[in-house]
Formats: sequence, structure tokens, C-alpha cells
Amino acid sequence: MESLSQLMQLLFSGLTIGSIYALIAIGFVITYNITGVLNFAQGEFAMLGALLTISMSSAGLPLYLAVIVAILIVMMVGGLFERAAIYPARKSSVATLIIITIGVSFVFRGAAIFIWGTQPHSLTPFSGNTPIRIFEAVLLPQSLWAVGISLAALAGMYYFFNKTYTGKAVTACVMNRFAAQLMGIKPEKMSFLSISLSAGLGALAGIIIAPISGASYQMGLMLGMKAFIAAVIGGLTNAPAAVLGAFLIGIIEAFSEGYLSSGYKDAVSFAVLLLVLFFMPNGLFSKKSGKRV
Amino acid sequence: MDTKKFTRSYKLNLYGIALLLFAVIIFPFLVPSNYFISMFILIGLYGIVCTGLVVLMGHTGQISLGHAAFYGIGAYSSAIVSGKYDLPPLMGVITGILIACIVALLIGIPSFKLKEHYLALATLGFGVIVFTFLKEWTSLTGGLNGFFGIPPFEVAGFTFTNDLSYYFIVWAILVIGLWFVNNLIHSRTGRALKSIHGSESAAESIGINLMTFKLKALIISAVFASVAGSFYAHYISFINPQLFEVMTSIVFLIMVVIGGSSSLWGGLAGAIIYVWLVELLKDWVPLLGFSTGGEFEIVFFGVLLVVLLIFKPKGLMGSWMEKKLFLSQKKNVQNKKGAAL
Amino acid sequence: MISVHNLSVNHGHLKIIKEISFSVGKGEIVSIVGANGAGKSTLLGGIAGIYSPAAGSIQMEDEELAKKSPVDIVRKGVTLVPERRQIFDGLTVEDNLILGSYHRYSKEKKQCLQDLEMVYAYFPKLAAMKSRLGGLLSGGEQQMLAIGRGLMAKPKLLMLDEPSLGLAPLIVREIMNILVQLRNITSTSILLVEQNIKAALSISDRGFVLERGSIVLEGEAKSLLQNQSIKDAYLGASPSLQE
Amino acid sequence: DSSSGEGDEIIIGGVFSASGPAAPLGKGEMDTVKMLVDKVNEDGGIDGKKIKLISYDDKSDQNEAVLSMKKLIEQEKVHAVIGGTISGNTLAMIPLAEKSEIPFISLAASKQIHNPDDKSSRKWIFKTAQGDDVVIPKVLQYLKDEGLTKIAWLNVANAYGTSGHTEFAAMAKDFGIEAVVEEEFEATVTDAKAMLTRVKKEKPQAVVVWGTAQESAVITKNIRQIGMDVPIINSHGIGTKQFIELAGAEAEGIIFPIGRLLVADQLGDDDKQKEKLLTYQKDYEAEFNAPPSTFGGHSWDAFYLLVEAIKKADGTDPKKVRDALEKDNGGFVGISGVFNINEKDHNGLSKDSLVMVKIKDGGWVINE
Amino acid sequence: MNLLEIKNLSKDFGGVQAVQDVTFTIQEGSISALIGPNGAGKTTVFNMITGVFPPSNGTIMLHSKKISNKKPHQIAKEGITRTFQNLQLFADMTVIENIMAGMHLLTKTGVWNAGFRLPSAKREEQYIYDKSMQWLMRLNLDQEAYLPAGTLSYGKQRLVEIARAVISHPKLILLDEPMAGLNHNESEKLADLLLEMKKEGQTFLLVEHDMDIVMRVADHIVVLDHGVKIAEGTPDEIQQNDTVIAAYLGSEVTI
Ligand SMILES: Nc1ncnc2c1ncn2[C@@H]1O[C@H](COP(=O)(O)OP(=O)(O)OP(=O)(O)O)[C@@H](O)[C@H]1O
Ligand SMILES: Nc1ncnc2c1ncn2[C@@H]1O[C@H](COP(=O)(O)OP(=O)(O)OP(=O)(O)O)[C@@H](O)[C@H]1O
Ligand SMILES: [Mg+2]
Ligand SMILES: [Mg+2]
Repeated sequence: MESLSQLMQLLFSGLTIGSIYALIAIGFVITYNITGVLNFAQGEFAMLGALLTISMSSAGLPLYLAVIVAILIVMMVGGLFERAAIYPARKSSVATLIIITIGVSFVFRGAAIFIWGTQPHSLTPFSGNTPIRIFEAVLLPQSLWAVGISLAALAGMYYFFNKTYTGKAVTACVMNRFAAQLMGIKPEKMSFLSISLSAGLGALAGIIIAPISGASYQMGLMLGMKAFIAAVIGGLTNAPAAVLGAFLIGIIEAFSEGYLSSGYKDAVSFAVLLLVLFFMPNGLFSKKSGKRV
Repeated sequence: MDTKKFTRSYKLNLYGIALLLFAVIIFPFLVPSNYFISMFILIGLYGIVCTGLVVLMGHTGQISLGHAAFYGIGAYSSAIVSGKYDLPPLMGVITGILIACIVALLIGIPSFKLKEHYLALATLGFGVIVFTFLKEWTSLTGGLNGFFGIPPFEVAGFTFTNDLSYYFIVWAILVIGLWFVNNLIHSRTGRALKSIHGSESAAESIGINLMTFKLKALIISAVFASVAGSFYAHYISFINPQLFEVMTSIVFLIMVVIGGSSSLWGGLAGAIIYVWLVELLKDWVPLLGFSTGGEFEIVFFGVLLVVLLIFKPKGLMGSWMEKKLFLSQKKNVQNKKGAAL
Repeated sequence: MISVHNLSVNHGHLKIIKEISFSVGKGEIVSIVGANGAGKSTLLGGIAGIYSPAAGSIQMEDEELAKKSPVDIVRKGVTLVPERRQIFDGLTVEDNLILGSYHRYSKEKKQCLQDLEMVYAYFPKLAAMKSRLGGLLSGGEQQMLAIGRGLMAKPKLLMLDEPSLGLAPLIVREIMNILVQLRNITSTSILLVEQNIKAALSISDRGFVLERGSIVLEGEAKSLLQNQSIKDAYLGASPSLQE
Repeated sequence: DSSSGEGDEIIIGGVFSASGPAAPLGKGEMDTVKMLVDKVNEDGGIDGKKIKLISYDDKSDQNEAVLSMKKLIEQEKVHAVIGGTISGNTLAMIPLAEKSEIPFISLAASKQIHNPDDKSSRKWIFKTAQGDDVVIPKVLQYLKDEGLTKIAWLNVANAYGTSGHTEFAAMAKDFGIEAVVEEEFEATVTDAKAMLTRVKKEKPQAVVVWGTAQESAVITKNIRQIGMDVPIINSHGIGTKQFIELAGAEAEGIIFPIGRLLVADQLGDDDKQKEKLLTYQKDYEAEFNAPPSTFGGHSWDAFYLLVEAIKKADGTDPKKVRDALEKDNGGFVGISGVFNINEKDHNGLSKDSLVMVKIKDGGWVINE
Repeated sequence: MNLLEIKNLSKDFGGVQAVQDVTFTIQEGSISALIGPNGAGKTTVFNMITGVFPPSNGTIMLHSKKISNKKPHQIAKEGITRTFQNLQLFADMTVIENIMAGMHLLTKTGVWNAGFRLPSAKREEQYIYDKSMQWLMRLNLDQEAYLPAGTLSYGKQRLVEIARAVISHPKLILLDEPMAGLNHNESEKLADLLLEMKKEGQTFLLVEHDMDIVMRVADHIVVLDHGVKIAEGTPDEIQQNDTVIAAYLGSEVTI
């Protein structure tokens, strides 16, 4: 019984954090699929979303309103980021674009210190803090929010990319930007929209996690890194796979923390991931890429 | 046969190396204080790491997010060999090189089966794993409390005690490294690496074994990083695992990219710009009236980085070399082209 | 239909297309002939807006296209079937085709789906592999897909860069027939770059020869076919490679 | 002008981690010194000489710290240096201060800073923070007094946490305390319930959590959420309002050791430190609109120790200043405690400089 | 003598039978052609010969030695090089570097020799440079020697690829649509070159849709349709073959 409850607890923990990674990872994948950019500033959107919400709700705005306004602001920031940094450099190499996004993440982080200081801040949970007990294991309402929202976002993305015509056009942009233009698709517009969309998703992730672990200017770094891993495991090209990847990481982390030692947590998760990748060199859930010679 | 044009970039680099050697020798006589010397020791160390990375990234097209780990392997090998077991420091350097080679093989063989971004992920993971080792193996490394009391470097009875001696040895290594890499990239091996970057299937079709050549590039860059790490440890005399975290790998990557990974000089240029920029911002940002703390430096640094790469997407040296080598010749072609009708 | 006046296009600092003028009338097929590296693809790219022209004008129905973006040019009714096929390799054949009609799809969805059937009728092979990923097709199948995708745009001016490349002889003839039909039925204007000069000129109304970025010869297609210098340079018996 | 070391300005260097992971500590330290320099200068300086502060942010990065230190010593020719927010950076800067013979007052905690295992020289190095060698005995004493002998030890996986752990492991036996389970958690932890279920199984009488505000808040909340209601003892790293905000209701009843700054208003009037604490609090709040932290207190101590020493040395001659710092400081009353620096002890704080504090109704009360 | 023997070769891509049970041989010193409609499986046969992927079934033997299931670079070492239907140039390298890279197998300077630029490395470098330059002149590409290969026009890029494949004097060269993108005259020149090299003893297998050229240069033709071999023989035989005419050539042989 005890081991079952521990198992459950680990699973809950894994799913909760996994769903946060998932939201950011979806944004990662969207951005990558549309602009070809590995956006290492993706985690910073989470930070911005969380801190903005905290500021506004402590200024007296009702929580739901604060959340909406924060997401909108972050989406605007995302759009601005695309116009100012990604669009002018769209023809550069992968490495250059990666470094540009890292540069932007510095800017966000520095600005955040300026605005919010270096101290962590907190946010009240969306719907109370009374744990739900299932077999001795506890599940916080906030965890349900996390999982629910990430699954909803996933469903939305899946529908958009696989079932809508615009989604196809968006995908076409990355596969062949040149040809997309010849078809009358505007890659710039797509990339603008997609990055603000990903920014919004990132913000949402940050807002959800703030009541669980607090928020500070440096929270984005770790979240972004984990989301990157999740996205790569998923094969980088499809959102559902990235989400699975994110849950996988969350669960591996929770289990290695629960059964081994937290000191080794990151190393163990990586070791497991690498091991898996070596046997599946194209990611766990790779789609056919359509490349041949 | 007239090979002048072909060897042009090789020769240019060679002159550059000679010029650098000259500059290295006279530099200490020109600077006002020791502080500049120590700044250039760091630049030299980063330059060594990044020159190795140029081979891996610029020529072979493999992105590494884990080079701080090789740097750390060098640093800790030296620290442990000379600081813990009191063996000659040179043995520490060599141990570092050997371990770096072995580890590069171990990480390389499986990773190079992976495509594109999986390699970045694998090296990222490798970095985390090495970091964890350094942090948890406290009996050997001192763990997170750090390793202090690393003796100065010493070879053939000469002990490197002052900054100037480190300056000369680090830059001597860097100059030799540059010369080595210049020779390498203008050779069969260099071409093989570049062709992998260009098209893997075509490279294979002319008999290039992707795995062995990628491994060679990784090992070369690992050795460069490890040597730099060893000298870092001797110079600073205190190290801790956090120095070799993922962020440091990313900093190396930033240097290589702003310097221009396609050029021999990209690594060094990037190291100079990076270190200098950070130092300059430290002085300038307060002058602009922002004096609250480090946040403005970070913001400015980020903005400069982005602006620089928007205008010089191939890094500073990348665009420069291209201009020097291609354009003048292209004009010739246009003028000489014969008519068909 | 479209008239190009003193058009220049550069690659970096190099002048590739040098002050070219020509026009294509409504329902006319015009061929461009030229050696490798003459600048044919660059010219088509310049008109399509991929390479921004350095000077000159491109007039279409009293509108200036010269500084417009590729997207706007497509919306104006000019479509390029590019060199190297440029398939969306991770999308299915059908998605590739439908995206060909992107700029009009939301407005005339029904029509687009009908046109899709027309393309399938032209290329039964494509119909049979609707749901395969475009990138996995054979070279020639991809070429058909690229042409089909161009047709889906329903352009007023269709530009094709070496459409016969990689296609089997039977299909090459098929393509030429399709182009003629297209011109006859919908009065589409066609600007054709071909290495298969005989085939191209035989369906063209007019043609011109491009050499190092300039037009050196132009005229009726039939007369060009008879032109001795063209025969020597492009059609005739082969001088040895060592000259 | 100041190159002789005896100009008409006193140049003090500062190296703080005002950004990067250690920023929550370093920012307050930097601000405090800036504020104090202005204050002393407004009051006419030291013996008529103004103080010039040159302070750098090392961004919590060791190399930046070393270069900053180099620059301060070689280029700016400072007379003394305050700083080194974190132990790693301090340790990396120590050789430079020793070699150039410049007094260096560190704000970081590690024992290695003033009392290294390898017995290398620390002639020029002083330290104003309570090291773990001071804090841990305080906590152990408390546990012993409360009869909590079987405890769970949890520390954050960084230098702060592991050095606390090292010290704890070395001393616990002396107090008759036993750790039934010892665990680490990441500084970036978001949910530790998984690890805590393992801790819970061992049925400890109390849990000691050794970390700084954010991660400790997560752990503390999680401990309560999984239904453990044993006493929780935290480290001095949580002495900020943020901890209480972050941990919310779960913060109630948490006990931790800390300098008196946090509870200055509750001290008896006979307390030697009280007046200084209240003044510092008032000044800092007036200037920065936020309460000062104990870390800021460390730099307050460093600054005034230095000012006193310069006064006594009658100038900025490094050797004299150093001697003054070492010799005549018996009973210097500071923010972190009453210092008794001498030749053997360059820190000079005892465990009496700390009090155990309990979180109650969203505030702090002395628990002694 | 038989250089290459292909026996019962098949390839199945998850349900798509791209090649089925194909058998043919290539004589040393000959030019053979593999023709057939689009999607017949020609490139797939090339990919199997060069080890891009293993056959689902069947064997490939070079000089009676089994080479199926080897990796591409091993096959190159065995003496088979190729060009690609969708060009695979090293776009950022200059034209001459592309071709020098083609001599990879003929040279052996390693990291050590190269890095310290020992005399042997220098000598070798000069040797491959000279040889590459000769080939560039032979293909009329010497003017473009120092341009990045990616900036050449399509037709010239094809020639560069061919040069890269032939320069190492392999036993067998596979050319996938070498004439695509060349006009009639240029194709004829290239055909001459192939014939000339054949005289020098070089063996070729080519896939090509330009029937004029195929009929002119090929000694032996294999015809595929829907992955199946439908005919084999000399150009004359193939031109008369009704099945081939119906499936591929059409009634007029040339346009
Ligand atoms: N991206 C580029 N950068 C620089 N020069 C280029 C670029 N693309 C083409 N060129 C140059 O422009 C000239 C014309 O090229 P273009 O591709 O237009 O020729 P083409 O007539 O289409 O030849 P082909 O028949 O071989 O396709 C060539 O000399 C080529 O080297
Ligand atoms: N990797 C692959 N995955 C799935 N199908 C493939 C793959 N490669 C080839 N095919 C299919 O196998 C068939 C044969 O393709 P192949 O490329 O060999 O044709 P080909 O004879 O070279 O045609 P072409 O003359 O058009 O180049 C085609 O229908 C193609 O769609
Ligand atoms: Mg062309
Ligand atoms: Mg083919």
C-alpha cells in the first residue's frame, strides 16, 4: 500500500511538472516548425507571464483578469521579439539564430531584475490549496489545472496543424520557405503569429507554475532547457510528441528523485534519455520526414 | 600549375598567425597594468577552447552544448593530479588530454548516430552528467565546496608564478593551436570535415566515413578544451563544478558564433569580443547613468549580441574572410567568360 | 499581359541580368533559350520577386511588379514553377497541390477542389499517390507535382523553369500538350525556360535567346528553330569538348 | 592621484553578485555599501577624506569576480575590498588579495574563507558572515534542547547546502543528534513531494531544511502538503519576507537561526545591537523602500569594520589597516553580531550572534 | 568480364514495392543504361548499390564479392561512386575543393600529418590540386574553380558533381540523370566525354531520360517499369521492343 501511494505520488508530481514543460515545449515546437528557430528564450516567456500576473494581481486586478492581461502582454512581447530579432536574422544559420535567442533571453532576464528585483515572488493558487488525497498520495488542485490546460492546448495545436488548411500552410513555411513564398504564403506573417502564440503558451505555463514553486527572474532558464529536451525527444516537429516527451521527462525526473537521489536527478534523466535516443536516433515519436536522396 | 589562388586563404592565415605572434610578444610592453594581462590570459584560454570548437562547429557542422565539460575535465585532472597527488603538473595536463579523448570517443560514438539537434541534446546531457560527477564525487573533487590549493604550473624546473608567465604559455599554445588548425582545414582531413557539413550523403558517396571524421573533429576540440581547462586551474588555483556548467558551454558557443565559426579566427575573435565587451560594459553602463546593479549590463550585452548577429550573421571574421576570398575572384570570372553564340 | 522593361537583376554585386526588355501577350507562349549560367533562372526569379530587381520595370495590367514581394506577385496572378522542384517534402502530395492554390483557397474553395481533380486528371500518377509524402517521390514524380502545384495557382502568367527536367519522354510530350491546352482553354500566358529547346520552341509562339544576361536574338519560334546560329549553339552537331 | 595609496580619497573596492543566481543576496549587499558610503561622505568622510567606492557585479560568476578583483587592485588601486557574495567567488579572489596584500573582507559564509583546511595563508582575509561552523551548532543545540534527536536532513544541492551538510555531519554526534535520512534537492526544485515521500517513511522527529528562500519554501510547503506535521527547522537562508509569502500558510511555525536584524524591534533595550539594527533598518527602508536583509547586514559590518580600522590606522596604508582590523576590534558591535576578531579568528562571531526565530502570523518572533 | 552482378534485387518501402526481383549484370569497360518511366525504381536501384539503404531482398556483387549491406563509404572504397538526381554538392566549398574532396579515397594524410604539415602532406596536396585542375579544364569549369559551388547555375553544378564522382577513378560510376539541366549541345559534349573515358577503361551505369544520348552512348540497356525489369538488350533491341515503346518511349523515339 505504501509503495503504491509512493508510486502515485511520484506519478502526480511527474505529471504536474511534465505538463508545465509540455506547455513550453509546444511553444518551442511551434516556433521551430514555423520559423526554423530553436528559441532558447522560450522559457523567459513563462517568467514574464508569471511575474506580470503576480504584479497585476497584487495591484488589485482579479486573478482571471490578471492572467488574461499578462498573457496578452507576453504575446505582444513575443511579437516584438520576432520583429526585432528573428525576422531580420531569418536567413542566418541555426547556430546564429540560437545565439540570438540566447541574447534575447539575457535582455528579458536583465529587464526582469530591473522591474521585479532578484527576489522570488508568489501567487495564490487558482482554486484553493486543499490537497486531494488519493491512496495517501496528495494531488493539489493546481496540478489539475496544469495537466488540464496543457492537454487542452495540445488538442488545440493538434487540430490546428493537422486539420486546418492554415496549419498546413504554416508547416510548409519551414519545410521550404522559398516555395512557400512562391505559393503566396507569407512566412513573415506566419512567424510573427506563431511566435506570439508560443509566447502566450509559455506565459500560461509560467502562470500555472507560479503558485506551486514561486516565480523569479531566473525561472525561465531551467524551464526552457527542460522544454527543449522534451521537444527534441518528441522529434521537434510535432506537438503531441513533444507533449509526450515533456510528460516523460517529468515522470523520469520524479521517479529518479523518488527512488534514487535528487543530486543525480538531472544526470539520471539525461542518461535515460540518451540511452533511449541511441536506440531511436530520430526521437521517440518521429514522423517520417520526407527526406531521401 | 598555378596554385596561388588556391593557397591564398592558407597563406593569409599564416601571415595572420605571424602577426599575432608578434603582437603577443610586444603586447605586455604596451599595457598599463597587470589587469590587462590577466584579462588576456582568460581570453587566450577561451580562444583555445573556441578554436577547437571552430573545427567541430564551423567545419563539421556539429553543435555542441557540452564543451564546458571537456574544459572541466582538463581543469579537474590537473587539480587532482597535481593538487591532490602532488604529481608534476605536466602529468595533469596529459591526464586531462587522455581522459578528454576517451570521453569524447565514448560520447561521440553513440551521439554521431544521431541527427542534427539530437547531437546538441546529447552533448547537453553529457555536460550535465559530467557536472553531476564533479559535484557528487566529493572525495575526489571536493564537490560543490570546490577544489582549492592547486599548485602553479611547472615544467622543466620552471614554475609559473606570475601572470606574465601564464600569459606567454597560454598564448603560445593558442598560436600553435591556430597554426595546427590552419594546416588541418587546408588539408584532406579539413575538406572531409567540410564536406560532411555540406552534404552527408555526398560525403559518404566519395568514401568519407562520417563517424570517424566527426569523431576526429570532436576529439580535436575536446583536447583543445581540456588543455585550456588545465591551465585555467593552475592559473586561478581554485575551481568548482559550477564553472563547468551548461551556461559555460553556451558562453563558448556564443563566442564562436559572434567570432564566426567558418573562419579560423572566429574562436579567438569571439573570445576577445566577449570578454572585452563584458569588461567594457562594466565601465560604460554606469557612465550612461544606469548604476543600480548588473541588470543593465545584462540587458546591454543581450542587445549588443542580437544586433551584432543581425548585422553579421556569420560572425565578424566569417563575413570578413568571405569578402577577402570570394568577391575579387568572382569579378574576374564574369569578365573572362566566353560567349557561346 | 506582362511587359518587362530594362530589367536588371544582381546576385550580390554581380550583374546577372542586364537591362532586358520583352513582353508576353495574353495567351502567348514565349520560350527563353540560353546556355548554362546565362541567367535564365535568375530572370524568372527576378520577375517572381525572389531576387529583387536592381533596376527596370515589370508592368502587368498597368501595375508595377518590380519592387513587390513574391507573395504580392503571386496574388497578382504570376506563378513560377521553380528550378529544383522545391516540394514541401514533409507534406502529402495532396497537401502540396492544395497549397498551390493558397492565395485563392479561402475565397474559392470549391473551385480549388475542382482544379485539384483536373490536375489529377493530367497526372494520374499523382492521383495514385495522393497521401504519400512529397519528399519521398521519385525525381520525375516530384517534377509532376511541382508543375501540378503551379497549375493549381490558376495564374494569368505561368513561368516554368525547365519543366521537362527529369521526366520520361512520354511525359515530356504530355506536359507540352498540357501547356498548349492551358493556353488554348484559359488563355494563360506562359513563359518557358527549357533545355529541351526543340520541344519548347515547337509549342511556343515566340522565343528569345539569353546570353550572359542579355537578349542576343529574338523572334518567332518557328524562325528561331531554323536559325543557323541557334542550330549550331544548341541543336546542331556537337563540337568536341576539347574544342 | 591615488596611486601612492595616500591621496586625498579613500578608495574602496566592492565585488558583489548583484545578478545571477546569488543576486537575492548580493543585491542588498551592494546597495547597503553604496548607501553607507554616501552617508559617510555626507558626514564629511573619514578624517576629512571622502570615500570613493568602485563596485562591480560579478554576476555570480567566478571569472568575473577574479577579473573584477584584478581590476580593482591593479587598475583602480583600491585600498581595501569588500565583497565576494558567494563562497566560490571569494575563494577564487583570495589568492589575489593575499598576493597583493590588500585587506579583503568577505561576505560569504564558508569556513574555508578564514580557516582553510589546507592551512594556506589568510593573513589579509576577513569575514563578516556567520559561517556554518557557527550556525550549525546553534541549530544542533536547539534540537538537543527540544529533545529532537532523530531528524531528517535536507539540503539544497549547491555550495551553500553542501557546506552546511558537511558541518552538520561533523558535529551532529557531539550533540547526540542523528540524521535518519539525508537528502539533497535542486535549487530549481518545483515539486519535491516525490523525494519527501521517502523522507516521510523514515518517520523523523523533525526536518531540517538547508537552503535559501525559494527552494526552501517549495520544500516546506511540500512537507506539509504530504501530511507530515513534525517541526521544521530551516536555515538562516530564509530570513526574508519572500519566504513567508512563498510558503504561505505552511510557513507558520517554521523555526530558523538568524542574526538579530530580523527581530530588532523585539529585542530588549539592553541589547547592545538594538540601536544600530533599528537605524540600519530605518535608513535602508528610506533609501530602497524595502527592508534590509541579513546579507546587507554583512556588508554593513564589513564597511564599518573597515571604516573603524582606517580611522585607527590613521590612513589607508594596507598593512596598518590590516593590523587594525585584526587587533583592536574587540567588541565591535555590528549588524550580524558582536565581533571579536583576533589573530586566530578573522571572523570573530560566535553562536551567540544568532537567535532562533519562529514564523508566526506571517511575521517573526524570537523563540528563546 | 562481369563487374557488377545484381541478383533478384527488391526494395519495399512500407508497402510501396519500388523494385521487384531485378537481375542484371554490368560488363567491365562498358556503358550501361538503366531507363524507365518516372517512379520505375531506377534511383532506388542506385541507392541500393551504393548502400544508402539495404535491399529488402537480393544480392549485389562487385567482382564476385558481395557488397550488399555495406555502408555507403565502404561501397565507395570498394570502387563505386555516384552522382545524385537531386544535386548534393558541398555548396559552401569552392568548386575546386568539391573536386579535391572527391579524391578522398586516393589520399591518406591523417590529422597528425596534416596538422603539422609534414612534407608528405604538402606533396599530396599539390598532387590532388593538379589533378583536380586538370579535370576542371577538361569539363570547361576552370573559370569557376574558386567560386562557392552553390552559386553556380544548375547545369554547371551537375558537371561539378560528375567531376567529383569520376576523379577518383572508381571501378564503376553511377550517374543519375547526368544530362538533366544541360542543353542539347552540352549533353552531346558530355556524352563524348563519357565515351572517351570508356575508351580509357572506365565503366558507367547511367540513368537518363534523354533517349538520343542513351542510344548513342550505351552498350547495354536495362528497362524498368513499376519496379520490374521489362526488357534488356542493346540500344537497337530496346528501340524495337514494343513493351518498352508502350511503357516508356512512346511511338516517336525522339521529340
Ligand atoms: N545565389 C547566387 N549567388 C551568386 N551568383 C549566383 C547565384 N545564383 C546564380 N548565380 C550566378 O548567376 C549566373 C546565372 O545563373 P542562373 O541560375 O540564372 O543560370 P541559368 O541560365 O538558369 O543556368 P542553368 O541552365 O544551368 O540553370 C551564373 O553565373 C551563376 O553563377
Ligand atoms: N524512401 C522512400 N520511401 C517511400 N517511397 C519511396 C522512397 N524512395 C522511392 N520511393 C518510391 O519508389 C518508387 C521508385 O522511386 P525511384 O526514385 O527509384 O524512381 P525513379 O525510377 O528514379 O524515377 P525518376 O525517373 O522519376 O527519377 C517511386 O514511386 C517512389 O515514390
Ligand atoms: Mg537555371
Ligand atoms: Mg530517379
